[in-house]
Amino acid sequence: MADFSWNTQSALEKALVPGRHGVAGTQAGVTLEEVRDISLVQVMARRGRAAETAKAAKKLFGIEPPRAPGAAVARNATLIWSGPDQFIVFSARQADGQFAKVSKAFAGIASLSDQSDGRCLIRIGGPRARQALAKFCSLDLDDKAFPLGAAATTSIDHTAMNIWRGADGTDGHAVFNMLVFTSFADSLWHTILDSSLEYGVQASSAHAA
Amino acid sequence: MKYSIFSLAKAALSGHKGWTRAWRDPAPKSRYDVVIIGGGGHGLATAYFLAREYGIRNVAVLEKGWIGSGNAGRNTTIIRSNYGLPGNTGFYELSMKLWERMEQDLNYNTMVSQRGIINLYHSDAQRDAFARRGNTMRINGIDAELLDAEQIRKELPFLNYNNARFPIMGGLLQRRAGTARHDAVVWGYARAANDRGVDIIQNCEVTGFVRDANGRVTGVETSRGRIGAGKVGMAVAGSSSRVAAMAGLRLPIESHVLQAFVSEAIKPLIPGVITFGAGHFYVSQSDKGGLVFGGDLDGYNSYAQRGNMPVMEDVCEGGMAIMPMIGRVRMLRQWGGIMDMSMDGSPIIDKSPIDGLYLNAGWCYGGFKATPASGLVFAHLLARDEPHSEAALFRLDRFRRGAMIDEKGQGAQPNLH
Amino acid sequence: MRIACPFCGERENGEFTYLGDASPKRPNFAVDGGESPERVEDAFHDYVYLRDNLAGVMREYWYHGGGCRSWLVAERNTVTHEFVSVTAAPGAGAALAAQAGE
Amino acid sequence: MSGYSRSEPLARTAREEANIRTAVTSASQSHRLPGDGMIDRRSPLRFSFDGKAMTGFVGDTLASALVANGVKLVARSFKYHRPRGIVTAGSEEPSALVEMRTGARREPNTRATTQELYDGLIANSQNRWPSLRHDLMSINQLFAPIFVAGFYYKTFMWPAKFWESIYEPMIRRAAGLGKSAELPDPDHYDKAWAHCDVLVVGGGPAGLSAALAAGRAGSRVILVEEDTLLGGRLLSDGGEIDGMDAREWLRSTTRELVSLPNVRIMTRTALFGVYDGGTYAALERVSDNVAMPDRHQVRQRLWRIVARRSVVTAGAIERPIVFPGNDRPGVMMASAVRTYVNRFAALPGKRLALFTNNDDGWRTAETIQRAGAHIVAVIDPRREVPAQHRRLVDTYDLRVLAGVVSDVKGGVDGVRSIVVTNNRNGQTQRIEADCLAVSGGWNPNVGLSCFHRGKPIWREDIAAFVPGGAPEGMATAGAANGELSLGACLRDGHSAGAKAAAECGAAGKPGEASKADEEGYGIAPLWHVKGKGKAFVDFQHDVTASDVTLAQREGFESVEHLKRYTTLGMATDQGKTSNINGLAIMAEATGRTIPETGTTIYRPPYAPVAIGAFAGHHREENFHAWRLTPSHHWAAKQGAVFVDTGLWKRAQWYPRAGEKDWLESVSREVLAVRNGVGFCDVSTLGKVDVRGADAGVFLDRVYINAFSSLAVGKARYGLMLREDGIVMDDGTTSRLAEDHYFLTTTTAKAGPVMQHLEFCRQILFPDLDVQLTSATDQWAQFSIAGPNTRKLLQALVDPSEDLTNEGFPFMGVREVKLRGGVIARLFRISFSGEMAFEISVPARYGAAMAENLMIAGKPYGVTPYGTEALGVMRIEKGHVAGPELNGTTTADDLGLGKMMSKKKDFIGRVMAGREALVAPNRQVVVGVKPTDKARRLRSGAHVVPRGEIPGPKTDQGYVTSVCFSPVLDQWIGLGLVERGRERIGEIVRIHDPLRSEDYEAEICSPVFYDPEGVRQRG
Repeated sequence: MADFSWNTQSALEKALVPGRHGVAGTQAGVTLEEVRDISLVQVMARRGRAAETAKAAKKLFGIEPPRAPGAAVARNATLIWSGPDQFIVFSARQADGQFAKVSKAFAGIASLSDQSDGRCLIRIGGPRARQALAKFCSLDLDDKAFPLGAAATTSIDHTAMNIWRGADGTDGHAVFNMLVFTSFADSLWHTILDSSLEYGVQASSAHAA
Repeated sequence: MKYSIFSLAKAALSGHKGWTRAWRDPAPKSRYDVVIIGGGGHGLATAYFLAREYGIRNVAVLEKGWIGSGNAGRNTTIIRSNYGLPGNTGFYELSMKLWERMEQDLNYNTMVSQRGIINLYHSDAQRDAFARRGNTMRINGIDAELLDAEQIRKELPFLNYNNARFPIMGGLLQRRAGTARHDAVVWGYARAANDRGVDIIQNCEVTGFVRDANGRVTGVETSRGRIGAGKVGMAVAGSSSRVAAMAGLRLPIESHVLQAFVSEAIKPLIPGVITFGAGHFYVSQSDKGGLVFGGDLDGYNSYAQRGNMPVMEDVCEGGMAIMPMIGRVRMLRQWGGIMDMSMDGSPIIDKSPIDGLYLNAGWCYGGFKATPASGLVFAHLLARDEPHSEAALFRLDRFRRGAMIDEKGQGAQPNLH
Repeated sequence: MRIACPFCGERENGEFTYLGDASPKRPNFAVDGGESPERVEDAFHDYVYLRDNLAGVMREYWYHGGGCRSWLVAERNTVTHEFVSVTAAPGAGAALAAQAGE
Repeated sequence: MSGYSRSEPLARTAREEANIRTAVTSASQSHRLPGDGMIDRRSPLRFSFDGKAMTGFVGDTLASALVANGVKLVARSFKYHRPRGIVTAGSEEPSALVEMRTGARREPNTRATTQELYDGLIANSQNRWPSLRHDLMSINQLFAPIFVAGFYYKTFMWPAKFWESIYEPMIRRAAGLGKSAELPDPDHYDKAWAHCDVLVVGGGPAGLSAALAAGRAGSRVILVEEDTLLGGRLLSDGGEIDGMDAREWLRSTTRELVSLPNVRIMTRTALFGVYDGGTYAALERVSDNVAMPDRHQVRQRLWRIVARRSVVTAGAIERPIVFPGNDRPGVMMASAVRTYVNRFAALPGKRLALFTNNDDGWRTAETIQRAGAHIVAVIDPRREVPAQHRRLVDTYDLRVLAGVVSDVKGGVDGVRSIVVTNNRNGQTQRIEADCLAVSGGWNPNVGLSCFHRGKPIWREDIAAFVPGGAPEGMATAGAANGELSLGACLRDGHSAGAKAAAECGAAGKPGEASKADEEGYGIAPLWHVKGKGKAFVDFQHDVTASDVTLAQREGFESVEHLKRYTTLGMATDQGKTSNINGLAIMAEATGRTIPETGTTIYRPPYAPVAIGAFAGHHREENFHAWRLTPSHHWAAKQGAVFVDTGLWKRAQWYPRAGEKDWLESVSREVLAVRNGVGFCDVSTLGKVDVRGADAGVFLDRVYINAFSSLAVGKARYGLMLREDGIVMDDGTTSRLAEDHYFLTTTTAKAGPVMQHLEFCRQILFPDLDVQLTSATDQWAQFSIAGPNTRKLLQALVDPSEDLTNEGFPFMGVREVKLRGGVIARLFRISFSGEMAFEISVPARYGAAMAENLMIAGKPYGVTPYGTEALGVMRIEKGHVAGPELNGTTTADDLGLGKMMSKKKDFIGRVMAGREALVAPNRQVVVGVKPTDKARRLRSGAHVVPRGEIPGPKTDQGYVTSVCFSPVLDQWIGLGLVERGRERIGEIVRIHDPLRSEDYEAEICSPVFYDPEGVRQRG
């Protein structure tokens, strides 16, 4: 019997229509990009083992995980604070053994959960990104309040979201990464897009790098 | 003075100089047979029924501010008896029957308007729950109809049937339900009780209880001096825990803020009361023309009598989900009442563990519609020392015994009732 | 209303869920420990149902479910809605200086 | 996607369109002055009012354009339908309310004074029939002697049934002002957040000074101004600041503010609410100044502004004086007259009189004279002309009368003459005039500062309330704070702005405050001129001075009683011009002072706000977010019908061509499973990763049964209670490793259970080493059921996997490798009662999994099934679900009492033992089947003993869940029935009066199908 094909499908299969939306003009005020093929590992320190967990992370990634809300960038991964004594390891998806490898490094000192399919990563950038964000995110995303490397767990449309600020875009504007629950992604994409239409939107998807 | 179109026309001739106080403003006496704490609808109705039904006229109603300044003046004026559990069903129907004859009983137009209430359902599970409830009502002799979507469309053609997030599948209708003019209920009972000899004493705050050697309550300390009492009845929903604490009692009650809203006055738009089953929104239109609407509790303990934005937005989102035609109607006023939230969502009308002190508390969402029946059954309890047959299940010890009356099935979590 | 999550900082109250009074403590009893069932039931009745329902500052549980999923213990004035303090639940992550002792 | 139609044209009538087009520019503007004001004469605009075409200019409000066009009559009052004109020039307007726009955009009760004029504007008067001039309802004035305060409480009681049928409909039709649109609002709204250190509310002289000071100091500032322009009273009154003309100062100040990157200016934005923790609510009118919002643009935007400090410089409102005839069109606030003349170059009358009791009112005389119009008299009850205005009197030779206006004569077109009563001798004289400017003094705008129950403080020197007990973090400054001179406003605003910035830690220098005259403000309080005609306190609600005194006579002495009995202050203006006058008259009637009488409670919103703005994006189909399962798009392609389960969209059934109804489809799906194999996406079940050394102990405490004893690689059904002993939720939990459990919840309770588990972990049992993660969205989970399940799976999994009973026993769990390399989790659990597995793969494979199940199962006729078939099979098996787990049932009620461990404490154990919860007469779960096999059973029908009359005493329970069982070929159901388990075999009466049904049914075991459970172990 032949093997089965296991094509993957994004949660934004239908919602994301690449191209230009909303107000037309020379430059889109907002860029929206779904980042596909991501790996997410939720790492939660065992009771009283936060220090050891941090040490193990340092050993594996070369950096300590953030102790307070923030995102720390290592060579192959970004460690994003997601709660007390816990963080998310974000990286590009490679082979299937990825989770096992991370698990091994934290065996006995932290509880891990593979969330690679549990969240959808949407990146928002462009000169009007903050105005669009202000419509669905209650955080103060001003440069001073939310500088490069800042991260937060917050809500969008009454559902939880992890947001962090990565490197600025090539256009020089701030870029915000949003991890939203997969099952909500279709709905939230509509909210985000709707908030951005008045500024003109360029939508696309990309593979995690 | 009897109120009628004739007395009104006569008074008009003399430039309305002849009207006198609707209720007297007496100084407190040193002792009454019964002292009622709380000059809201419930307290005043209790006094009225004590005098009218049980012949006890040496009664004082003590109010710390102006009568009706609590939840009687801060609600959405809905009356209905569409409850589903034993205890509530008969009690609220008793109340409905008293509403239906209130104006003639009191010689006061409280604008009881039986324009009906429709609880919309949006899923099979909701329909089944409403069917169960509606059948309970019918079995108890209460009117109820289960409508499907087409029947709802006939009653309420303006709802959003085309692009709803949660489609309207039908509704439970009680045609006898409706609204009443909340302040008028207070004034009507005050005037009728006053006419039967009851002393209504405003600006008189109770500051403590007077107890005898056996611990029995024999009176109250007030901002206007000590007042002796054969029995003391508490009808202070919103402040029940605070007043009970003066007697050393802890109650199965939390105080929560419930917001309500009214729009600018517009010409008639909505016929009766509409409740959105898939969101937190209900609405009616007052005789004056304002849309009166509300939703859920803010969700935290509060005595502040004002709420915050999330619930206000949530309520309006619900409104715009089913009635997007109200988008341009403006909200005029927002207010918050202190809800006496009991641990099962149903009221407590019982003797307290302290001799001489009687409780009427824990009204949750049911306080306004309960006003006449609450007065009657509390008067019965105070007069006879035994519960009225329609209030026999509203006992304080039901939580200890496990005999909760939990319509919503949420358990000991008041902000979910 | 704004609530200062000890982990996340100040957030709008839509991110939080309220549970209620944090003062009642779940009774401890040993199964078949010889305590009379009535006494144990009495203790649980107090814990589950009876409330001080203070008009003033009370200790209460809030859940930052729309954020870091930590349970918090807040001291808040129920008359003014003013927060006096917000600390993390004893089991929310590692011990913090601002963690509530239970 | 906005979801809202952008193409809907304004539904104007053709005639109105034509009228507007042919209007001759400015010819209609009989009352336009030559000066420029702040309007743009190069940009004429056409508009219509009540079908009459007129013109105005960019910069006009609808009210100023009406004034310029000489229109006096614009509205009818609420109760008496008296003719009314424009009273003010701001958001406090009580009278000039109009219906804006038409069709779905029709908007009642819009204040003409705040509506910007735009080309093509259509407005109509309201609350009149057939026309504004000839309103038949003005007959109500004849009944005015009867329609006094509270008259309806005294009548309309006989006969009782006439209320709903006659009286109330009559009252309802008469009440209300404008007509709301009866079509969905086609415009879009949104909501946004903003953050700052210092929020300045109001862009007048005090607000600009505050913003400048705070901005210079370096704090983040947001300045909100409800008007289209900054400047506040400067726009109307001018003046001299720092030696320059006020408008020049305004320009340079605005320039500096705009140049500061830390200052954000938001005009057309009205602050309306103050909430806890420094959260402020404001409404931005984005597109109300155009006929229709641009595509992708919103009509209005609701702002939630989070500010550490706020400085409220919301100004003051001039108050009327209550005197007979004071509601005639043409009686206007003195400050409004200045605004129309100076800002809009529009003259409200040709012969104006001024009635003022204070020095500020006198400025109107100067404005009128300078505009080249004629002031016929200045009436001031005070003996002396104020010193600062003596020169004015001389320059213009003003006729000054020491007295009061005691009546106003006129018709629907407004004032024709006024009657002045001399103060000294009581003699009256009549003066021809077509406009009367009135000033009773200024009321600082204390509303915002009192929203947290602060009590305003009475200041005798200005005869007005000033803020008291402002909310945490709020300061008030300028006229809002009782500072009524320009110089004091500038000084007060600057110092409040500087202080707020410093409190936020700003280290920069706030600079010097601007300077202007701080002239005195003399006032002799005058509330009410007694006389014969109706003297109005509340213009919109037609509350008169005699209504106030009547209320007092009847005992409604508290201001709150006064308000509720007379409706004083309950109109759309929230009493901004009437409340203080009303309470002053009440104070006089009761012999109390004004502060003793007190104010009513101030409540948000400060000015009415469209309901649509509070909803924003979240309306209609966007009301709540939706959740899609991993196989959603696949199921849609198969033609599935979807159902909303909470937020989830789930496939309910998969109709096939030729099937006549849902029942046929569902029965086919059930039989396909029972006889072959089917699959269903069950990813919506809540899934929780429970990890840690103490995970087992933890689960022992939250479930009634034991989990620490569960072997790795096995699953177990668990039931959890609330602490009050009532069932909370159920589900299957598997042990994947020594320290790793995988817990499932019902779809409905996933959120609440997660919160509960975290509560247990963080609050109740903090010593346990356990960590929780929601994994609901991570996994695509399918139930595969039916006798051919194993065959299907065998084709799907790697040949090395052993799925035999021995290799994979009932309730076994393990990872398996699928053909093609994907690793899945396989659980041998059954909800349907058939041989069944559940299989999980990462969600990205969800659609592929559905495809592959179809391929692998093809030889066995595999059938996708939906939630309906799932429900049928669970009822046939007697599995309880939502309708039985209804928050009032105990484990024993559900027939699961034996699961309760006696060896351990667990949540709910103790309270579950209370007497009423273990009483023998409780309603417990049983099966129910109609004795007539052809009968349809319905949920919600009640159970009554056979032969009994239905009533409260004989009502013994009800049917909770029903289905048509294709296996048994009849309707069956579960029910909660008193002592049900003792009554198996009893025939009872099923009573369903709602649906007019009454029939008999047999109480039976809830397990209708395969009671021994042979099939699922097969």
